[in-house]
Amino acid sequence: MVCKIPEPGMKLMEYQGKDLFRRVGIPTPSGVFATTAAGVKDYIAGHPGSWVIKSQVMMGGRGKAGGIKFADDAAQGETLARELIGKVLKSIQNPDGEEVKSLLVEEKVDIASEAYVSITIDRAAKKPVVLVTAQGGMDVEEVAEHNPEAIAKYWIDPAAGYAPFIGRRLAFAAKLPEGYRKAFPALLGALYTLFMEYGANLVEINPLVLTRDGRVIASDAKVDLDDNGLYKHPDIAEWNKQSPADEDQAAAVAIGLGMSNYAKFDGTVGIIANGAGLGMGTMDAIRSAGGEAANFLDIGGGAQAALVKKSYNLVTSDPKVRAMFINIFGGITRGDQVAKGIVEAVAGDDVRKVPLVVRLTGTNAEEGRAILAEAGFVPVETMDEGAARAVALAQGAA
Amino acid sequence: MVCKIPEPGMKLMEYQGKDLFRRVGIPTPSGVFATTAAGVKDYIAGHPGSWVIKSQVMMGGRGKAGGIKFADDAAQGETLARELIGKVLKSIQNPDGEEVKSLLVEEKVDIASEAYVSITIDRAAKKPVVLVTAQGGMDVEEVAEHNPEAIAKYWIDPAAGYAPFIGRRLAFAAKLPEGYRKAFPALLGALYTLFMEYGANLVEINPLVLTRDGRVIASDAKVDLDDNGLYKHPDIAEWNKQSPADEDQAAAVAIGLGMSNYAKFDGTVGIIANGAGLGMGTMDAIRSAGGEAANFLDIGGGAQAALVKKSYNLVTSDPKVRAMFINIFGGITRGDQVAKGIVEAVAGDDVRKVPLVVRLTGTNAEEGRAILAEAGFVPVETMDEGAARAVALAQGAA
Amino acid sequence: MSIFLDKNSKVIVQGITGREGAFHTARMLAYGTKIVGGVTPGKGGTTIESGQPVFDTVKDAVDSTGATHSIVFVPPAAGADALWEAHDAGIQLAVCITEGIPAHDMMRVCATTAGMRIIGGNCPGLISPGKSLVGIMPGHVFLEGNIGMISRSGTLTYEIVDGLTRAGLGQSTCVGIGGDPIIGTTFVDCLRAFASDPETHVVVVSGEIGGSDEEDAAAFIAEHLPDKPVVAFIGGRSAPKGKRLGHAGAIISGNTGTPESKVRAFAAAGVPVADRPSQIPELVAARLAKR
Amino acid sequence: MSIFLDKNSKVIVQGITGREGAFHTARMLAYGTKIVGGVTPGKGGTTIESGQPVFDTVKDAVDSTGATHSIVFVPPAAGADALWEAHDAGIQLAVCITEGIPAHDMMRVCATTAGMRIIGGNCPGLISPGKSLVGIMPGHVFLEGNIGMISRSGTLTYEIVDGLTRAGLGQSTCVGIGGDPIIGTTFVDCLRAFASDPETHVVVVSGEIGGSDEEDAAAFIAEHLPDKPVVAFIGGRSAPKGKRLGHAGAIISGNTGTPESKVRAFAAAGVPVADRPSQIPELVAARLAKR
Repeated sequence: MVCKIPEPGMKLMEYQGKDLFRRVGIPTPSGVFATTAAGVKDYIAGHPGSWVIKSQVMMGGRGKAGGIKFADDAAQGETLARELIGKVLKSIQNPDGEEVKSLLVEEKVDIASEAYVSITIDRAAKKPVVLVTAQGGMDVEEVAEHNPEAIAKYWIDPAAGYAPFIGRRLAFAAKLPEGYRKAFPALLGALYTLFMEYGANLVEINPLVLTRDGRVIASDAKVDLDDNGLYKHPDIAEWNKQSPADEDQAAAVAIGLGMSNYAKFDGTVGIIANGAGLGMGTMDAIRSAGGEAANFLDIGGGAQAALVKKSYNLVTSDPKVRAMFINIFGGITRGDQVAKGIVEAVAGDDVRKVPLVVRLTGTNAEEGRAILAEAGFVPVETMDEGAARAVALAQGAA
Repeated sequence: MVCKIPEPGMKLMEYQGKDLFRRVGIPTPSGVFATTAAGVKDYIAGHPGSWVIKSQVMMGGRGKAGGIKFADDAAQGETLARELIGKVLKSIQNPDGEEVKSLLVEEKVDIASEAYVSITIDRAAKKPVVLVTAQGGMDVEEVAEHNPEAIAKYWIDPAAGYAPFIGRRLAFAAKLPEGYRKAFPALLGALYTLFMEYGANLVEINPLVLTRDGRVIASDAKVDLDDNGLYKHPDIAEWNKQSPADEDQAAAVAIGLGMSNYAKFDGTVGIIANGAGLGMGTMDAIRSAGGEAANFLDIGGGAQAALVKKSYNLVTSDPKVRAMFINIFGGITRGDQVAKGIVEAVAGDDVRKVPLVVRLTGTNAEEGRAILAEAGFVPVETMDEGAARAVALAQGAA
Repeated sequence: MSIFLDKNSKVIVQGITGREGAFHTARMLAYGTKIVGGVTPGKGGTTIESGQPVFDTVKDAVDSTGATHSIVFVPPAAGADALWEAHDAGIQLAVCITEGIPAHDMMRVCATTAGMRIIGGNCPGLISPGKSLVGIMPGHVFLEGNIGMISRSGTLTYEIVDGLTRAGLGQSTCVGIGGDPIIGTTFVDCLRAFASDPETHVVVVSGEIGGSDEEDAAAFIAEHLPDKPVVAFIGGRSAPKGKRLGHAGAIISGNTGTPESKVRAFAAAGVPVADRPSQIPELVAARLAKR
Repeated sequence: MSIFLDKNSKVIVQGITGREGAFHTARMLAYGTKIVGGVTPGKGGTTIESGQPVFDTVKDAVDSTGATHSIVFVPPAAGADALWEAHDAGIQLAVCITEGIPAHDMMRVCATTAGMRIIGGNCPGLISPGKSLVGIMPGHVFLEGNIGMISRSGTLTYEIVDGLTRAGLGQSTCVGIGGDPIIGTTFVDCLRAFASDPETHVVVVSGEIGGSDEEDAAAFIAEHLPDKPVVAFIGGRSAPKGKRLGHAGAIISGNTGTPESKVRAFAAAGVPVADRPSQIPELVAARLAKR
């Protein structure tokens, strides 16, 4: 879908990513996850020393936004935690801000060096690709822009899998300090295991810290999981249900759609289409006709009447929607089912009725058009025509 | 090596095999492992019902040998366990017998059907091969002989790994009763995981029981692990140290050889050679010369003097040995090291001295022959000559 | 001529007795596709209403029918397994309708099924109009002819083809390559096949924002298709710029996947890009006229 | 001519600064092998005493030297990794001296290194006498000539070759295929290569009891080597019959791996089998005389 380029996924918070790190044997700093200032206080009281208190948020740039603090005793920890919890962090990447709901308290390690390592999917190569650079702790995109030869890459053959030479080669190619070398091949192997076993779109450690006492530790954790693979790990799928990262995703899942089948935008024309491509094409057609889409909604293949009705209600629950364009080209989706759903949806008393334009063709279109005709709807012939009419209706209703 | 065709391995007892089964998720009967009659009594007392008491031995045919009993209460269990522990079971396969040291107490399941499944290495294909037949509970070799088409086979590509269709196809091809079908693909996948992760030469479930209440359970477990892969599983390697399955293996490992580098036979000529091939060739030469080898001992590649000395002592610890033929053709093994070992070995007061014939050629042979000459040995020129002389010495000494 | 599929291709249906499998089997048969059987484990030995035999395994089906093509209708969790089974049984081309097969399963499938062409997953399939349909496309929209079509999206394909057909521009083969992150056959694979098909005169490439397939296709066209006119469309050009997936994504390909970069790439390859699907027929007609 | 290896083959040594690696590198250089460098992670940028450069990775070594051949001296736990690294770097032939690589690692290696020939593991290597030695064989035993030699055992090879050389029967190439359960190159692979080498006039196959390689070799000879005389030896014929590995082993190949079955197979293929290594030279000479 359009809004989650390159592919939809479930982003994990740092503390969740580190949970997975520990499952596969990647060293992480010692510490505790806390949702209250008292929890932070108690932990530091029981474990005297210097601690880092890190806000658990999805946004980038949390350090610059003041989301990371340092505490040397329990009282200080409590004070800082109280400050952070409930605070809304804002950064350039995220001007709206994100509220801090939980914290990660971690040992303050003595840093000798910071590296960067990630594995992501190269769609074109159909392979996992590993990126490593000795310039950790900073934005890797900047490294890529100003110093591209500092980034070492390796495409792993999924048939052969990971072998330690890959880690060795990358460590040498990226000129990682010697202290990394012994630990790195096994650590990257564990990261690859996580990537494949848990179906990650991205696993990233930035920085991967070499401490002055010679340990190699994942100081941060960024993990984005392919939602198509989540069924293999019901415990992790549960994390997402508890705190959905994205309201649109949650709304889509709630009515039985895929989590990337719905997204809200700023326009006034509501859209329901079958297929992501037709959905995007419909948005384009709305813009060509001088309007703006209020949303993207793909009912997917083979949708039944009940889903169409729920989708109608979801789209119209956005008060910005002034008109609706339902654009169906039946393949695996059958026109009669869609028509039935439309009729049922609009028949209900509990729905907000907006001017509706329907375009229905393809598989079982005749049957569908008959059902619509019986309910008093006259479908349009083409997408361009439907888009134009929907834009006119939305603007007329404004 | 010669005595463990097709390859050397570490055989596990049933209860150990089932431990691995449980690690990968293969269902096994409920029960307990016991080394005392009291243990059996206590368990049955705590878990009333019908129980099978199975002697834990390596030999085949333990059922016919009286090693499996049934108990319906704790007192009966105790009596039977007392009978079994310490008993020496004898079968056609094992006329010398094997002492029962431990027992496995297991639920008596209500059997609807018995199948057979195994995975082993096909050396020629370089792939794991799966065998499945619906005729479980009996000797699969007999099935192979009398009813070969009842055995379904599949060679797994180690690059692609296991996929459920393999289990489905085998279940249909072997005509397993329908009750197996749902559980079988996942169960075979778990067995393949065990086979690859633990490096098994053989994993075999015979019988794989379908119970009347619809469960599919591994009623027996035969696991033979590649000793070359044991280093990956130190906990399992430890099992073997606690109770070595084979005295020759244990003796070889004790002096630092591979577990299949030494085997004792019935002849009178002791042999030390470098390389399994030359060792076998030397045995053949001894027989050609009219004698019989007392052993096979391969000191391996690159042997040092100390190992040669220990090997000498191991071979001569067999009182049958009347003469010794050391046959070295240096490649990675260096003649000077071997010569030094021979001289040191024979120089000790703590060794049994037997007439010794040495043949030494190849890498650093000149240096080696010089060392031997200095100590008063005159090496022979060829293997045939050495074999003939060693046989003559052994017979002369008889 | 056509690519990948002709009227003699023998096709089996994996999941033939399931809801979608049964529905589309009937439609494909009605279109004239040579469906020689299907697979549903446990239903081996039966037949479907129209008489085609059902087998327990793909191997049984291939051994009995000589099928070379397969179409897969199974749930996502069984998708990779179905493709491996097809490959193992000697199937040459498998169309994977299933949507949402985990990307990591598909990476492994693609790396271990050498010799079998996979179309999809999450695709509408393949049609050589007038000859054979292996997919879920509405056959009546298509018309036999000389336009090749490749599309990432299913329903957008129908939209575009509908326009072509109404304009009398028939199609040689239409391939829906699928919308999942990892797919078996790319634009470039299809372009390569069309390049050596003398009866395909113009090729329509219907892409989307995201990824770098379109840029790769443009580069391939510039280098290898000097004599085969191509027309393109990019869906989703009006979409607000989405959040990026972490940092690493864009660095690999050096490619942003934005509509601008795709339009630019096609323009550099001499490929006109339609603003709306409805413009495609005239662009195609113009290219045909120049031949 | 020779197979697999000639005087221009550029060779690198994986594990060049280790005890065995260093020792045999010196011996191979003394024999005349074109050793162009070696690999020891962390020692990149240094050179060994005789001046050859050491690299951190096989890729660096191949990129700098153009090496096509590699010889592997690493511990068993690192063996599979070394072979994968060689394959990944574009090495065409890797000789694996390492003994005791887990069989399951080797199965995976063999399944994922298409395009690279692996000799071994647990083998003495490869020699084309007078041209190049990539292995741990004692070079002085060998003589340049027209006898091809293939052997499962290392030291038995030297024994047999020693006899050939003393009888004035030189060798084109001798391949020690290795004694581990899973090896990269089999008797049949070598026989196929010798079949198309006009300067190999007779081939000696030195087998062992166990497995079915010898039977496979005999079948191949009968079918594909009508004009290339072969002489065989089977080691271990006097060994007491060993315990069998479970039940499944013998069922797969329908083959017992006994000396009798191997002798029978060779006899059926018209291949004389020597009773002792010392008989081989006369059998070879007789076959040469008949040419």
